[in-house]
Amino acid sequence: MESTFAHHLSEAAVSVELETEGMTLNIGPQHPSTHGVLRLVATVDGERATNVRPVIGYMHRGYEKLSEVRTYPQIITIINRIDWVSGFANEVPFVVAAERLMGVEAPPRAQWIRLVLTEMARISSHLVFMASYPLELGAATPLFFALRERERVLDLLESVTGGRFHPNFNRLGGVKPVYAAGPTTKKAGMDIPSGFLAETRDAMTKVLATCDEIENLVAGNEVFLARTKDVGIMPVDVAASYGVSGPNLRASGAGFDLRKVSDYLPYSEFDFDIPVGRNGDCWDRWWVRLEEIRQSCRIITQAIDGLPSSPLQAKVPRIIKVPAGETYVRAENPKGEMGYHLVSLGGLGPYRLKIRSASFSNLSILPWILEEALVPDFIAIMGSLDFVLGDVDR
Amino acid sequence: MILSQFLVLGALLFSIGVYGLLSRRNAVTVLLAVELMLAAVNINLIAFEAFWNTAAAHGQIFAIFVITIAAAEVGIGLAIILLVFRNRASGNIDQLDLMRW
Amino acid sequence: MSLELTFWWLLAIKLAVAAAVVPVIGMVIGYAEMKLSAHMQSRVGPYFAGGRFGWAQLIADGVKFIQKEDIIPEEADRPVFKWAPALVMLGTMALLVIVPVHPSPRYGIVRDLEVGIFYALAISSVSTIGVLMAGWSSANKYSMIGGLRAAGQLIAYELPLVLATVGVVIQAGTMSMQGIVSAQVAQGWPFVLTQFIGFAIFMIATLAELTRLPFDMPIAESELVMGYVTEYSGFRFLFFFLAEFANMFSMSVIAATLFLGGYGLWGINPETLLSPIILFAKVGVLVFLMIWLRWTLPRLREDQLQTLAWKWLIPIAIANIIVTAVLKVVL
Amino acid sequence: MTFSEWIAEPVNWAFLAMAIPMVLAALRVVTSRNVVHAALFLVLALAASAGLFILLSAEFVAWVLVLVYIGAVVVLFLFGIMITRAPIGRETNLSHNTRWPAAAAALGVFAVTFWLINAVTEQMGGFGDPLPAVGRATATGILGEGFINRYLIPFEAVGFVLLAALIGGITLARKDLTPAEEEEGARV
Amino acid sequence: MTASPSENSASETAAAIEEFADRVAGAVGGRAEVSHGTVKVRVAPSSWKEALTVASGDLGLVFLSWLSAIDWTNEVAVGDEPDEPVEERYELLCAVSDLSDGNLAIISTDLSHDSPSIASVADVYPGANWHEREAAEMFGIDFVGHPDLTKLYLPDSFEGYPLRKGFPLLSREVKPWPGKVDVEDMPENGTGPSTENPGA
Amino acid sequence: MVSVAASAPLILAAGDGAADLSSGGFFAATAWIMLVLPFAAFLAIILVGKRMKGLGAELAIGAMGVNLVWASVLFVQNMAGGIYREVNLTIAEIGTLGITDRNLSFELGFVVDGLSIMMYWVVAFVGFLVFVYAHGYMKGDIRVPWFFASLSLFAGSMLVLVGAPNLIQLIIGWEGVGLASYLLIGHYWEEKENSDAAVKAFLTNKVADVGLILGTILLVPALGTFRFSALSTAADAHSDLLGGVAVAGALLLFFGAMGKSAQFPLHVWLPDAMAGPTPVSALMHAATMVTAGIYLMARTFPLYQQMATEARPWMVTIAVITLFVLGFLALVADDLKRVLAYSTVSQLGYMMAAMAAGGYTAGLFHLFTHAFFKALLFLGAGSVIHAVHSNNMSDMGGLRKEMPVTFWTFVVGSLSLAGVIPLAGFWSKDEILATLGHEGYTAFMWVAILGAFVTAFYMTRAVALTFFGTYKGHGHPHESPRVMTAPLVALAVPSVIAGLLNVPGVSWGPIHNFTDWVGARIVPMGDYHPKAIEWDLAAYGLIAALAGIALGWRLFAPDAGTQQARDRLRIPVLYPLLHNKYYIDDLYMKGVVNPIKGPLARAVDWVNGYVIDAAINGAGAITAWLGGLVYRRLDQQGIDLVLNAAAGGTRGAGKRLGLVQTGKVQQYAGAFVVGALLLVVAFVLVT
Repeated sequence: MESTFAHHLSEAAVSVELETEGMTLNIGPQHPSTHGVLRLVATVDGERATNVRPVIGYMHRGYEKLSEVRTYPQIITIINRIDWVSGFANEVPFVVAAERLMGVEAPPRAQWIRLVLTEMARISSHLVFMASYPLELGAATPLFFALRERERVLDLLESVTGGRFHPNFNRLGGVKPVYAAGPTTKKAGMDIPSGFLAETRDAMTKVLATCDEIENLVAGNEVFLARTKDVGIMPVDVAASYGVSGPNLRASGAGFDLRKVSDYLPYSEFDFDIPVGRNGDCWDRWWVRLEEIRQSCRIITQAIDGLPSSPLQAKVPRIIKVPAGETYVRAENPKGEMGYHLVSLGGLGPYRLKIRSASFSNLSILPWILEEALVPDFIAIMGSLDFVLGDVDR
Repeated sequence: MILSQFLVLGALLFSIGVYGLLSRRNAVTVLLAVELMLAAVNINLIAFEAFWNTAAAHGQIFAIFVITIAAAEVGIGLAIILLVFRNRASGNIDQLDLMRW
Repeated sequence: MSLELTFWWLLAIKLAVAAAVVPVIGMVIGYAEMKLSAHMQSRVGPYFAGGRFGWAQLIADGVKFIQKEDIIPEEADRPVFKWAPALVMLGTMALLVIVPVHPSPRYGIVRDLEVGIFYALAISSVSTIGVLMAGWSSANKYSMIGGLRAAGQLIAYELPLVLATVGVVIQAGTMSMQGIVSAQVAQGWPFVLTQFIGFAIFMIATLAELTRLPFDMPIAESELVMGYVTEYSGFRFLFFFLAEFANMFSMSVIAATLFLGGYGLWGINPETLLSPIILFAKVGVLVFLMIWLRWTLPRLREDQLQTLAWKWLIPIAIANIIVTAVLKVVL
Repeated sequence: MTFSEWIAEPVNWAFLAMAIPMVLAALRVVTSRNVVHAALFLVLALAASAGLFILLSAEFVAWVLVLVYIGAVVVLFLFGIMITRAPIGRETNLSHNTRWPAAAAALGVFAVTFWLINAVTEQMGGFGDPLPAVGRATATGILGEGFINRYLIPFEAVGFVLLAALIGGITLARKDLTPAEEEEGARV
Repeated sequence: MTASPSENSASETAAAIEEFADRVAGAVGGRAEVSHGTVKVRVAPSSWKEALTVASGDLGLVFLSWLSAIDWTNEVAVGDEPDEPVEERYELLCAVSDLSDGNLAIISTDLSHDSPSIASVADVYPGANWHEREAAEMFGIDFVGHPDLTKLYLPDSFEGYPLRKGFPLLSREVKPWPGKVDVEDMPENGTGPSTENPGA
Repeated sequence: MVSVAASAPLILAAGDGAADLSSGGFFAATAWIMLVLPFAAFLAIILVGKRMKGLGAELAIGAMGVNLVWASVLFVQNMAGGIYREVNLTIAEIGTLGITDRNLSFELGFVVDGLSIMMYWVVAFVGFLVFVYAHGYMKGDIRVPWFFASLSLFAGSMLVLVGAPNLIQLIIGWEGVGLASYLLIGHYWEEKENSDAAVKAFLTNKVADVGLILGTILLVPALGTFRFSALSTAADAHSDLLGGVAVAGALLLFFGAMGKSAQFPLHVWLPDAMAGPTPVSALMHAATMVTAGIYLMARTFPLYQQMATEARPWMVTIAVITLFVLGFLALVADDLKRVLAYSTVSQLGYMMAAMAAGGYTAGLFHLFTHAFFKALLFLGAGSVIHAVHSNNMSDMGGLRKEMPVTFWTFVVGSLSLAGVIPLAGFWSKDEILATLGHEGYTAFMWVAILGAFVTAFYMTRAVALTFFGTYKGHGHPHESPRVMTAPLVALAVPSVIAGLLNVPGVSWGPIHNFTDWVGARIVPMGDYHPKAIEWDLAAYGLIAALAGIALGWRLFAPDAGTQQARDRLRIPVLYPLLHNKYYIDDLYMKGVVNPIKGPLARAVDWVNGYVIDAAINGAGAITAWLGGLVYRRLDQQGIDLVLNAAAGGTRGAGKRLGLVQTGKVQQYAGAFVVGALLLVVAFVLVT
């Protein structure tokens, strides 16, 4: 029963129905919650968005073009800058792709080390998410808890590779002879630093403990639940058709993990579970990532217990030329599916290298998922997608 | 202090309100002018009460009634203005002649 | 006449003290917040300024703020933009006038109004205008949304705040702050025991009034980039900054007076100079509580906040009033 | 009482200190070319009137005025103005060309009222007696008793009016969603 | 909450891949190629959209991995020229996958250099929207029926199509950087550093 | 503040049965608990109901159970010896309001006397059983807590109404009942039909409430009191003064009662109110809502008996129309609940007729017995509906075997309703007939006997179509659970024996007659009640009933399961008339609702447009003259213009008048200000 007066007015009104507030709100490119230089052009009515248009490209570095003028070893140094939060994991699929074209396989020990470091990259990436996501919702404290643990993992990564963000550690046919600090000059062929295994085991215990701590602090928080449950629901079919992958896809209910179905690293020898979400809301995406940290710890613990001995490097020519051919290798990276479609004509560098990065596809669902969302939910939803702008723009 | 000074002040304020009521084009400002008039009334009420010191504080009670009614009036008035704005994209009262035949 | 003069002088001095208290308290609480949050987060917090423990950090910050250029955006509405922080600060300062720190009518309180609480609630609502002014005049959409959010939030939480105090007023039978404290001192226990619901609602509404987490949507750093204070810099920002902390103090001190027995403590003669210390200790507890919550909780969403106010706090507060009133009549 | 006698009383200074800004602010309310400024000047005028109430020892009403008017009504005004996208800083002509007739009407009102006040004051021998001492604050209890005894029914009626206004306001201002939109809303 | 790993997919055999490739090729009406474990099915440009519709529907390849193109040309501005002449064309590729066994197929088609134009699949895979915008601005391919074919990364005023082989790297021309040319020759050649393409 | 009328009120001294009234014991003193408990249950269910195991039903049932205990104790005490207690709490002094010479005050309280005790017990007893039944019936429903909260509110409001010692509290309870019924009828508001029914009930009642409130406003200043207990005293004192006011006030009160008790033509809401869940219907028809009107009549009986006697014939007429004409509607209804609803309307007509004719006890006694068998019938219908998932008798049939308990209790209820000796309905109906006959409404008495025939006829039809023949619905119906059948059995008992409480001239040892304890001892206002059984009347009534049963059985039983049985009443002219409910709904819709709802703006528009256009076109001398007059006064432009405005001036006058109507608020305000100023000046100059 609407009021007669209102009815009368609306009938008499001009034909165009105007909103109270058809305001255009520019979120970014400089904004605390856009993880870098992303810009959202949102048309909002009050606090509700009617239309959202993401604008990207502020970080476009043209890696696909650059790789056409680089040799294979040089490419390794640039691609770990794509998703800088999990630099190591970016190198692996590319190296595997090149190895496949060359018909070379890395020795077991090298593969296991790659695997351990990939999982460490995953932990560190997810911990960044654990730190930043509550912060975006206003809780500052979990940040410090999570970053403390990330520091531990990064220290381990550094002790092996010498780099915290951009390790440049993989070689075609194996991994780099290990860097180590100290007065002694290390010879080629040196292995992982001494004490690494024990430290890792110790660190994993602490990470697991911190996971529990974060879970207590965040998951038990009514406000956090209210902000994330049933917010930004992403059905699995929509997610898949947008190419959303990784934890975001699994949070929507797909139990799909490339580590289980692909053989780019020897994951089949490990025992681990794939956490799967129920509703595909922000909460599930948070929970899946937390669980994945635990599973990664599990994998790492298994790996360092059974690290095989073998050389670190397969035999490859000094000047690497990859035979003609093309292949696509994809890997389960922390952010999702990362893949390289490598086309070689037999030269020193690829003829064409298509870089499939996870965040690009994960972000492309934004116009769909942010439609009719509230501005505060923008932050919750964007944060829960866990993208890195370098990974979006390449 | 004498009573007249308050009454004159009230009259002045009321007249200003009348001016605003009649001359303003924007509906919100018309409402503001009405508030001024009500404030003038309140001053008179309180002044009378203070000078004829009744034990039961009738003047104050009525002033509070006036304030309450004014609050209600503003609520409704703003709602109407909002509605008009939404439908006509204008807060101008002289376009508001729909009640005309 | 001489007595008259003394009264006015005394009033002036007391007012000056109350006004001077604001920045000092603001700094103390600001420092406490920095240190406490640091320790909650496994950090050390301010450490170098002033020698040890960074005690002079806030002074240094204040000096820095004052030195900074006072930037007013080109498109801003200058007079409104300039006056907004002052209005916010004014509301805070005027609140302290009615806080009783000691039973002495002459020194214990600046002015014991008969409608003390009512005054407090009325004055505390004035700063809303300042916030709206700041939000509107900044010529910035984030500020505008922040200002609107703040206004909506403050209107919504004004009600539970007022309603929560009614229970105490009914129990004490007076609206005078001094009267409420002496009622509690006389009966020997604070009203929080009987008015716990009122106390809880009051504290929640206070957090909302102060726009502190979990109700900090108006300034939400990660959404609105500080909302209505986005465009402020220099000493005008300092005003907002100090006002937040000073407001924490004033609201806590009112809560302590209403619910925790003010300067009274069981077994201690309120006539002694311990009274202010007791009061400040209670305030400290409440302030600590606020800081603790601030660094623990994420923020709610605007609609959730409104739901909380209208669907929960207000009905509960009204029920509390009814129950209190009925019990008051019956008992 | 002559003017010089009148002005000699300090309390009248206080009166002037509030009345003059009040009138000026009121004038700005009706002449300002910016809606937000007009509303803010209304705050000033109302604050001054609250001061006058204190002068007249109606303390409770003064704070009611502050709480309801400044704390709620004007905030509502500003809220409404901003929601309807008040142009920041831009000045528009808020009055229309009926300014002169309106001024004439207002002057007429003032003249008649002033004349009435004068006439009645003279007729009744003047109310010129000074007010009893300031500080004689009305006990709030009296107000309360008045509300629930003598004025119970008006009190309830006013409450009812408020409720009606509340419901009316919501009904008017609510945006009616089409069923499809409601479903959309439910999805998000 | 944990999906059990698919057992046969962990050790995917070549036969399984072949079988999958044939199945896809049969369904979309194309020609299957398997290279290094990667399935590629070539279809005609006219059946491009239809093929992807079938893939997303009947074949269950619901997950859009990526969509991009390759510029096959014999004249390049930077990088390697093909050793042997290739057929000049743009090859448009779209990688789609299922969400159970991890089977991935790259559907590909050839577009002529003169008028690279093809039907958009943004309504088959909504995620293709951005990929197609990227391909359009990088290769100059026109996707007919795309809702909003504006530039994704580059400024609106940018001219040229950077990922075409004929597009020069300007900075490289202004300030030559050693890059790929700065490589040792193969030891058996023994002629030291060369500034020419080693293979030439 | 609290004034307890420990002694009996004044009038008792004059009455014949005014002996030995005690003020009751503990239970009477704490009777307010009954008024408060359901509200407490209401609040509690709303607050915590959702989290409870029974979703709050246990709270409602518990509260009602306690009420039943209280009411039963009072009932028994009262049967053994009369109780009178009245407690008034002054909430606020209203003052004289300037209209009466006495100080009025707003009071709340409760009254415990024969009448209210009877009602307490009926509400508590029926209410308790219905609540228990509903606990089974509503299992798995949406919004169960809300349902029980509303039910509690419903019963609580009724108790407040019943316990009211004054008109104000009665109105509070009255509105509460209206509100709760609105909530309950619209319980399944998702379907527009149901929410429409709720709105209809609410609006119809509101129309009637206007009568109640106007009547109160009219009567109270004249009588100088809100209290019922002072009503008869006041009536005595003022009987000569009141005259027309009393009649008007009494008729207005009756109008209010017509709405709640669904008297013709305000009955339209009641059949539609079937939209609510069946337990609600049972409660509404038996104990709470519709009896409120009868109760109001009983409470204000002295008014009609002593002051407003002129009003009574009108009231009887309306009641008899209700009982006879509306009974026919039950003949054609296919919806089982609708049949029962029309029968309720008809039975309410009986009660109202008795009340209006002066049969205080007769009316109340019928209310009393009717409460049992109507609740029984509704719950039985609910049980059937629960089993076959349809309201329509065309989906039932042959349920006799599947649902024996329901069947037998339903038959008992039907026989009681039809008035078959010695069931309860017989005795109460007989008493009404006797009253009508005795008070000189002989013709109406025969109509009422005919009504009894109709009643028996349609109830037989309902039983036959529902329980005999073959099953026509879907699925396999089965007997309802114990929680639903137990109330049926519990209600069947009083449906059989309650009549024995008031066999004229017979008394059962220490237990007094219904007539004694329900009122005569307390309100001896010259009502009629038969002193002995009038066998001839009883025989007529019985014959009518048996004839109705026989005819009904003859027409419907043999082929109860077939289409023919149901079509048997499709008589050409009559059937459409009945099927469309005498077109009363249509009349309301077309005659009242649409003109109001239908754009009022258009009407105003029309008036504006035509009147002003007419002025502009000079289409009438009067319009023109009026226009000229206003114009002259507005413009102060001299009289000479009017003098020659006869022809040429009219046109211009109209035009200018049209310009005044600019639609701009501010110009109106300006005119207002100027006008007010002129008035002030004029006023000052004149005085």
